[in-house]
Formats: sequence, C-alpha cells, structure tokens
Amino acid sequence: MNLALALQLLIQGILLGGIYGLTAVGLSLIFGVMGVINFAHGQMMVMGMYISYWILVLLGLDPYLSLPLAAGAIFILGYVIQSTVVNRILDFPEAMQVLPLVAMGLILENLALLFWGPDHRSPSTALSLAAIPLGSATVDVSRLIAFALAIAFTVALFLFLKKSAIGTRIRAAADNRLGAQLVGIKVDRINNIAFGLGAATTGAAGALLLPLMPVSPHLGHDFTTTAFVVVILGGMGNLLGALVGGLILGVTESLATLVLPATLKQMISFGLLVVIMLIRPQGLFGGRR
Amino acid sequence: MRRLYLLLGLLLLVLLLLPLVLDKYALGIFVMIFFYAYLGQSWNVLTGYTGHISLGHALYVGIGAYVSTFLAQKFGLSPWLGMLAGGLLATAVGLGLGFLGFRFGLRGVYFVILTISCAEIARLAVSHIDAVGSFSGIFLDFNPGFYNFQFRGNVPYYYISLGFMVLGSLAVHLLARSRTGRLMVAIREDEQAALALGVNSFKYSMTAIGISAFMTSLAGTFYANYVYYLSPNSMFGMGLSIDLILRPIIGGLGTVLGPIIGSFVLTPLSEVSRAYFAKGGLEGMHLVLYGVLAILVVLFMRQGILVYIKRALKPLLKLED
Amino acid sequence: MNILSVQDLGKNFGGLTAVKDLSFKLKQGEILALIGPNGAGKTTVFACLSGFLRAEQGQVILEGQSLWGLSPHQICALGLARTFQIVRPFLNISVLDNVMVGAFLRQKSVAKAREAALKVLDFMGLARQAHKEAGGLPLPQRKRLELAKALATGPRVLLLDEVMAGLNPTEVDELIALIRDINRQGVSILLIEHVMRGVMALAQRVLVINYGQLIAQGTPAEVVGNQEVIAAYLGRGLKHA
Amino acid sequence: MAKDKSAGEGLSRRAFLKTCGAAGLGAMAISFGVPTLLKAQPKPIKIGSIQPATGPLAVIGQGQRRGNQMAVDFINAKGGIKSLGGAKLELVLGDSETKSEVGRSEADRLIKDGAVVLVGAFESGTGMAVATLAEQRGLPFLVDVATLDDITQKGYKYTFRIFPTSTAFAQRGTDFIKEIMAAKKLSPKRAVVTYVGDAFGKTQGGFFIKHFKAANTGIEIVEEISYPLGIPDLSGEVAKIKAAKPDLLFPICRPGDSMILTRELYKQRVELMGIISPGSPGWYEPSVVRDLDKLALYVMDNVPWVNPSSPVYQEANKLFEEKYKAYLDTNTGWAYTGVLVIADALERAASIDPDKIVAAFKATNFKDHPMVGDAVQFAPNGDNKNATTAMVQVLPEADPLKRVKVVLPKKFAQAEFTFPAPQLWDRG
Repeated sequence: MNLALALQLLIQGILLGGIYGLTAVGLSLIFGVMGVINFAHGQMMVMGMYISYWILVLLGLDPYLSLPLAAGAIFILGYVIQSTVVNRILDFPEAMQVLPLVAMGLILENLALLFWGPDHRSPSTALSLAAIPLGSATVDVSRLIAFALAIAFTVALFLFLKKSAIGTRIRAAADNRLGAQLVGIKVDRINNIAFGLGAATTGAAGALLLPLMPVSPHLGHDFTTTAFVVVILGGMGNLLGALVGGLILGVTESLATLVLPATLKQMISFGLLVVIMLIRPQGLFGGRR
Repeated sequence: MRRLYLLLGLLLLVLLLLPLVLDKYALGIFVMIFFYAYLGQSWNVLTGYTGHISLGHALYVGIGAYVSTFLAQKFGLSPWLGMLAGGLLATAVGLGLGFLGFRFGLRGVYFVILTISCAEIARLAVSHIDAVGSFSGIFLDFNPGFYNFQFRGNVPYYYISLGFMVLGSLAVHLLARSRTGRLMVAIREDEQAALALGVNSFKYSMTAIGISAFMTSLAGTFYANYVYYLSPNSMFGMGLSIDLILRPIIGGLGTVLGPIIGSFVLTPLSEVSRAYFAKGGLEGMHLVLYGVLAILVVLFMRQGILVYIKRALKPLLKLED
Repeated sequence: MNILSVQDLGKNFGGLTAVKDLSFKLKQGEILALIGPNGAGKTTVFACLSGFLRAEQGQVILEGQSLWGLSPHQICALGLARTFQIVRPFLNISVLDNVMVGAFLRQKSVAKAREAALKVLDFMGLARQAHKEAGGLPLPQRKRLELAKALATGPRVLLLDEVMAGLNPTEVDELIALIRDINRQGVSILLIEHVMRGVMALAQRVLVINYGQLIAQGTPAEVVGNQEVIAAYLGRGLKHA
Repeated sequence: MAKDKSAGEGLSRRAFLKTCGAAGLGAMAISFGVPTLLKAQPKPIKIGSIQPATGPLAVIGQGQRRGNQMAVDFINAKGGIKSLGGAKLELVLGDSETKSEVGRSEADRLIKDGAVVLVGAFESGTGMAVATLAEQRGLPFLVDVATLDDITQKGYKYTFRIFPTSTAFAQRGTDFIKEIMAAKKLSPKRAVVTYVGDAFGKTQGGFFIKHFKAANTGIEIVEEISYPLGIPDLSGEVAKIKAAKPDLLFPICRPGDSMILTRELYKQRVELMGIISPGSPGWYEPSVVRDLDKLALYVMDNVPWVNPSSPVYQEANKLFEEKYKAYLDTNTGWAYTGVLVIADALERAASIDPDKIVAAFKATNFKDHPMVGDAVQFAPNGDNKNATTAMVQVLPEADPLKRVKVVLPKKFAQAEFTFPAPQLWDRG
C-alpha cells in the first residue's frame, strides 16, 4: 500500500466529509422538526449553486461573498415550499408525504433546465485552482474553506437552536407539535422558518461547492441520496451528528478507493448505512426515532 | 356492487377491442398504461395494503429483467420460464430485505431508506458483473416468436400487458378479500393493535413483500422484451422506483382500482405533455407540469382520484361505502 | 383455580423502576381490578403481561404455560387479549372488518370469521354500525369496538385498560352490564380502572399498586378503607395541591 | 447566453395556456406539427429525430437537435427533395429523456406522426431500443451518433450508422498515439486510463484498453480508473492517478467531469506529458474550452471531427456560429450529416417507401459531407465503412470558438500539434 496516497486520500476524505456534512445538516434539521424527508434537497442545493453562479457572472462577485445571498434566496424558497406544500401534508400517511417532495425536486430540476439550459457551467473563481502543498500531499483551498465554513455553520445553527427564542420554539415544535400549539406557538410559522433554515444551509453549501464542481440541472439527485446516508449515520435530527456522519462517510469512501474501484465506493456507503440501521437505528450519535 | 362489476366488465371488453381501431403509437401508450398500472398494483400490496413504504421496488423489476434475459441468452430458456425464475429470485431477495427490516423493527422512514439502499447496492453490484454486461447493460437480440416473448407489432404486447394488469389486479382483489389480505390491512392501520389481536405481523409483512416482489419482477421480464435494452441505471435506479409509485398514490393507495386509474391519468398525461413540448426551447417543461400536477393531486385529493370517481358514480352504481 | 399467575414481576426504564416484585393471581372466572394513582405502573404491568414490553424479571403463567419471551400475537393466541387505554381502532376499514381481524385468530375462513365477528358485534350492541368506517364512530362506540375486537379473539383472559374512561354514567352502566355478561361466559378479567363505580360494581378483588409495588389487596370495600391506599392517593394529591 | 433564442419561438403566454388546456382535453388526438405555409403541392417528408433533450445528457441532445434541424433547413433552402417534386423535409422531434423505453415510445409516436425515417439517438441504450423498434416496424433508422458496436451487430435490416464504432475509435486512437510519439521521438512508459462508469465509458474504455495493450506501443497501462457519474468529485481518483506516476493520461469523460478532472490535476500538480482522450466528449465543447480556458489547451481528443477544408463544413459552421454562438463539433456535425445522408437517400429512392429508402441507403456513396473521412458508404451490417476519426487539439488562439484544430491525420490538419504539452500550472 502506498502511504503517500493513503495520506492524500485521508485528507481529501476529511475535506469532502465536511461538505457532505454541510449538505446533510439541512436535511437533518428538516427531518428533526417536521419528520419529513426533503427529497428536493439536492435540487435546492443546485439552485444555490446557480444563484452564486449568476451573481459571479453578472456582477463579478465571488461565491464566498455572495454566499449570504444564495443562502437567503434558498431560505425564501424553503419558506415558500413549507408554507404552500409541506405544512399541508404533515398529517398525511408517510407514503403520501414522499410524493410532493419528490415532485418538488422534479420541478426545481427542470425549471433550472428551462431557465439556464443543460450546460455544465464551471466558472473560474479566485480560488478555484488554489492548493497548498503539504509534503507529498496537497490540500485544496476551496475544499478547506468549505470544510471550515461547514463546521462554523453547523455550530452556529446548533447554538441558534439552543439559545435563541426562535430556536427554542423550533425545538418545542419539533418535540411536540400539539403541545407547542397549546402554549401559543404558531407552529406553521415556526415550521416555515425551520424549513427555510434547513434550506438556507443547503443554499450556502451550493455556493461553497461552486468553485469545486460544474453546476448543471441534474446534479442534485445524488446529493440527496448522499445526504440521506449521512443523516442516518449521524442520527435523524441530530445536527452535529450529521457533521460527524459526513466525515465518516467522506473518509470511508475516500479510503475505499485504495482497494476498490471508485464506482463501488457508494456501495460501501450504502452497506455501512444498512448495518448502522440494523444495529443502531438511532444513528451513531442518537436522534429522533 | 354488481353494477360496478358490470361496468368494469364493459370497460374490459372495450380494452379488448381497442387494438382494432388504434395505431401502434396509441397502443404503445396503452402498453405503458397497463405496465405501470401492474407495477403500481404490485407495489400496492406491500405499501398500499400492508403499509411498509418501499422506494426501492426497481430492485425487483431489475431482477426480473436481468434473470430472464440472462437465462435466455445463456441457455436459450424461454423468458416465459425465465420470468418465473426471476420471480423466485426476486421473492428470495424481497424476503431477505423484509427479514432485515421487520426483524429489526425498521419502520417508516427507516424502512424507506433500507429499500433505497438495497436497490442501490444491487444497482452498483450489477454494474460490476461482467456476465450481465456491467455498466454497458444487456442488449437483447430481436428474434420474434411467442417462445422468445418477442413480437413485431404492438398488439401482442398490448394483450400481454393488459393480461398482466387484469390478472394482477384480480389477484390483488382476491388477496384483499382474503384472510391474509385483511390481516395485512390491519398491520397497515395499526401494527401494535394488530399484534394485540394475535396477528403475526412479521409473518404477514413477509408474505406481503414476497408477493409484491414476485409480482413486480414479472414486469421486469416484460420490460426487457419490450424495450430490448437493460442497463443497471435504468432497471435498478431510483428513477424507476419513483416512477412506479406515482400512479397508485395518485389513483388511490391500498385500493385495487387506484393504480389503474392513476396510470390511466398519469401515463397519457406524461406522453401528451412530452409530445406537446417536444419542440425546441421548452425542454423540461413537461416534467415541471408533471411535478405540479402530482403536488396538486396529493394536496387536494389526498385519498386519490378513485374516491372522487366513486363519489361521482355512486348514484349510478348504487355503491355501498 | 388460578388461570393467570404473576410472580415477582420487575421492569425498569433506564434507571427508573416501573414495576417491582409484583405478584398476584387471577382466579378462573374472576374479575380482578388493578388500581393505583397515575404513573403507578398499571399500564406497564399490562404491557408486560401482553408481551408488548419485556419484563426483566419474574414469571407470568397462563393456564400452566409460561409467557416468558413470547411476542404479543403468540400471547393472544394462547388466550390472553388486551385493550388499549387510548383506543386503537383500524380507522380506515369498517367496524365489521375491525372485529374480523380479531376473529381470524380462531377462524381460518373469511365466512366463518365474519359470522363470528357479527355475533360479537351483536353482543356488543354495535350491529347497526357494522358497515360504517371505524374512523367515523364517536368515542363511546370506539370503546365498545375496542372491547369487541379483543373479544373476537376468543380470549380466556381479558385485560381491560380503562375502558370506561370518558364515558357518561349511563354509558358506564351499559358497559358494566356488558362486562358482566362477558365474565359470565367464562372469561376471566383483569381491569385497570379509574372509574370507581365500575370497580365497585364489577371487581371481586382489587389490587392497589403504587410506584410499581403492590401496597394493598382485598375486596373493594376493604381496599377503600385501607389507610395506605388513602395515603397513596391523597398524599400525591396533597403534594400537588 | 442564458437560453438560446429558439426558446421564444412564437409561443405567447396566453396561447401557451390556451393550448395547455386544449392538450388536457384533446388527449392523444392532437398532433403537434408546426403550421407551415405550403406553396408547393407535395406534402413535406417527415424525419423523426430522437435525442436526449432532457436528463443528464441534455447538453448534447439539444445540440443534436440543432444539427438535425440545420441540415433540414439547408436541404429545404436548396429546394427540398427534387425527385419527389421538391418536397420539403420536416423534422419531428422526440425526447428520449435519456431513458430507453421513453426513446422507444417517442419513436413510435414520431412514426404515428408520419415520420418515414428516424434519426438519433446519441445514447447507445436508446439507439438499441430504437433500432429494435425500427426493425419491428420496418422503418429505416439512421444512427447519427452512438458508438456501441452491438447496435449494428444484431443483423438488423433497417438500421444504418454513419458514426464510427468503439472498435474503430480504439484502433484509430492507438495509431494516432503511436504516430505522435514517433514524430516527437518520445518514448513514454506509463499511462493511466480513466473512464466514466456508464455504458459508453465502459465500452469505449474497455475496447481502447484491449486494443492498446495488443498494439505493442511500449507504453504500459499502469492503472485503469473508473468513477461514478453521480457526485462529481474526482479528488480521490486524481490522487490515484498521481500515485501511478503516469507519463500520459487517456481519459474518457462525459461533459462536466472533464472540467473537474483537469482542475484537480492542476491542484494536485500531476506531471504529465499530455492528456490524450481516446475519444470522448468533454474536451472540445465550446463551454468547456471557454470555462477551462488555459487548462483546456493542448488536450488532444481522437474524434470523428469536422473537415475544416470542406466547403459543406464551412457553410454549415458559419450558420451554426451565427445562430448558436457555437461551432459544429463531432456530435452536431454528425447530426447535421445524418440528415444530409437521409436526404441523399430520399433523392435517389424517389419514394418514401421504407424498403426503397433502405435500398437507397445501401447504395449510398455520399461525398459532400462536412466531416473528416471519405464518402459515406454502408457495409452489409449497416456501418459506415469509411467512418474515421481525427486527432484534434485545443491550441492557443484569442477566440475560444477557434481553438479546436485538427492536427492529425496530416491530410486534414489545420495546425502542427504541440507535444509534450506544458504542465497545467506553467501556462502563465
């Protein structure tokens, strides 16, 4: 075995894991509060990527600077989706909850196709080629930034939920919808905000990914699947768990390529997922069951 | 009730006579209507009747398609027999998945994720098996003949798929009225309460997934010999899994007529909108509309279209509730 | 003769003791009531007996057979049926179909199960509702349906969890008569009840538990006068006052 | 740039909503031909085009449609099919959504709408499904682009292909690589092949590796790396490439992943003599050349490219640039050629009878096409005997639309090739 390669893969796994974590945090929050799986998650992230792409192309603003705008726009998108669709389906049987969100993903994906065409767009950003040599290995600067911000955002979101007034209400609504209603919390509005927040982290993730990969309308789907895996690993509704789950998945997948064809690395993640569900269904770090 | 059966019989008669007047393209649309209605019906057994949500049913379609095609190419076995072999393997896989899910108490979202994971694992595994073409998939030879399950025109496919739909629905209808079917419904409604009444929920959940997997896989053989190309992504992918649940959900979950009505609404709609927006510049529009419609149906007809049709026909058919 | 005997039953949730060293016997043909303040562990006892929870220790014997490690459906098949405190009808199917689910335990054919279920419905006074969707029933009828479902499984022992809660006095009286009838047909009954009128009218013996432990037993009249029982109820009341 | 202009094509919002309603009511009965003012008597001849206009390959599929449509416009401007009284051609469009069964159903719809010939399908799975359907319906199908050998190996009578097969790609690619090394007196020792994990990547990659190994080039393929299409992160794959210390990289990509691959090679400082694709998209498209800019330079790709000295090409390319701000490349070029070949066959068949068209296809000897290679002639199995590839290279030029140049074979070359290429990070 090649040690230098293993080291490089480990570094990349960790950095990729941070990004996985960030894409999953929003999904985890939305599940934790509403108990629904946002099947449109990846597509929302792609919308975030497009927004920062167009800001970059039209206004010349780097994705790191336009990140708040992307997050804000996707917050609104999430808020609207929750208030128009998701709030109405919360009491439906689970099988019925799946369809509207799958359909929402389909709509977002094809709206992107309609508006911006099928091209893979990959603009050069200030840092898209920056890398720091580290002995025989290299550390990708855009990934490092994405990783650091992923941790920062997750911690910030975690603290927001713990400390702020709205955060407390969100947790109350997550804990017991009826109870929250009884003590006068406008649960529908709180849900809107929670979905918006989950969406916003996803939009931010999109902005952070723009320097790393070309955006195209069909990119979203696989991110949704990966985010599932991460969320289950970390425990549904557990935000810090999602981050750690992302790291585990990133490192596992990356190191698996040492011995397996890369096309099989997803099999590792799904295998891991099944095993975790069977032996520890609450996720590695506990979550809503 | 008798009038309902009379009406259904009449409709069936019309469907039997349709090939006399329809062109090949229209027949092709009907083939897809029947195909998806049958798939929806098969999925309905596990999810609509027993309440375990599967989002990985492509797994069984893929097994049915690959097994019968592999046996036909390798040993010249007729797909009619290969279909049964595929069915058996699919049943075994379904039971294995069911064992993991039901024994370890994975319910709701967790069961959903289990089904997705298993389908994805199968997709990736098949992508690496050279004997079945790995990523490239399998290209079927075209040798028309009943033995080969291959035909020149669309008429035989029409009748075969119609047969699938009618027999599949009949089977589910009989199942739903049987002891087993009723116990499945009890599990769907409230598994704990069913347990308290002596219902062995594990056994009946396993029965449901076994029947569902078997039925689903038969459609795979049909697909293989209708489209002539199998690839891991199209046969085991999440896209197919989602496609096949849309119709029963829109038509009415846990009802025999739901998947059929859903398919009669949704399949032509997707064809017509695709055809309409085929001209350049509006690529993707039909899928947007498709998505909007799906959301509207779920929001405003939460029990599916069937309920509304029943309500409208009630005076005519003297239906009970 | 004892039809059900419970020996040293114990159950913990995390560090919390829910039931401790509980022993009692249910005699053949008896109606026995289990009472105690809220949170005393009554429902936990039911869950342990019916297999929904695994007790950590103790022995439950039904007609000479140990129920240890059996799952709820097996226990039900052996002749011990239960109802739920919060009733759990199968909402989207008809009342008859609801009861048939129970009847299928003893009847393998649909026709016979339907016959048996109709008989039970008739007995419970729900015959006219047979073809209605269970979700449409008002609470009193849902309570009866809950009982009918359990009854349809042909139990030797019936565990009734607060079947009278939320009913008005007339409805309680009707239900008392029904339960007596059931009992007369040879079904032994263990009931949890807060409606004291029901307990006084039905139970031959009463068990009182608090914090998962048996604190008193005897005839209804004896128990009502028991100091410890009064303290258990009142003491709790005072603390919260 | 957001959306090409054809998007607005005569559909006002109100008309659109109205027709939507009509579509709902009229269900299948409606046919959606574009109304045209017909001066000439003969009815237009319909050609059914099935391309992946939505789904993951949409970027190519929509280009294919444009190629098909431009050739139709070209023929019509020249007076249509003269042997049929100047009948105009009409392209009826089908969208396979990159799904085989949809492609099949769409083909059936186009046949219903009156198509007498089918053209398509870019993606080999759909190509296969449509080829079988064409055989079932007895209607000619011309594969404009799709490489999978199997399509023409089933003994189908109605399927013809003008595009080279994976085998042809592999042979030509190997030969070109030998020629380049010989010309520059270089003897690289190690090479890595990467390919995408789908039907195209697997066949194209597999065939190339087999041929290359058998060809005695003195270059050893030290690593074969396949990667999934899903989440485009190739950092691990590139780390493996770097660890294999190759002199050459032979990538087979889909559009999109090529950009990540190149940037990642830059970031991880992988030293290479050059990147030579054995034949795949992802290197010559205008969007790639524009977005990767300097990093795209010096990449070579073995593709059945346009012939820069052909007047047909020059005329077509001019129109294409005006209309779509893009140049005719291998895919759009063959899509264009496909319709020309069909028109030629119709002209000689002087009939829309399928079997007469098939007979005309068999006798095809079509020289006036815009691509490299000799006249299009079909072998008995339906493959174009003279289908061949050229080596193109992206070379420095101020206008990104002019950077892709043919460098081999010499006969068609527009420029000298540059090899070895400067390292990605040494380009100022």
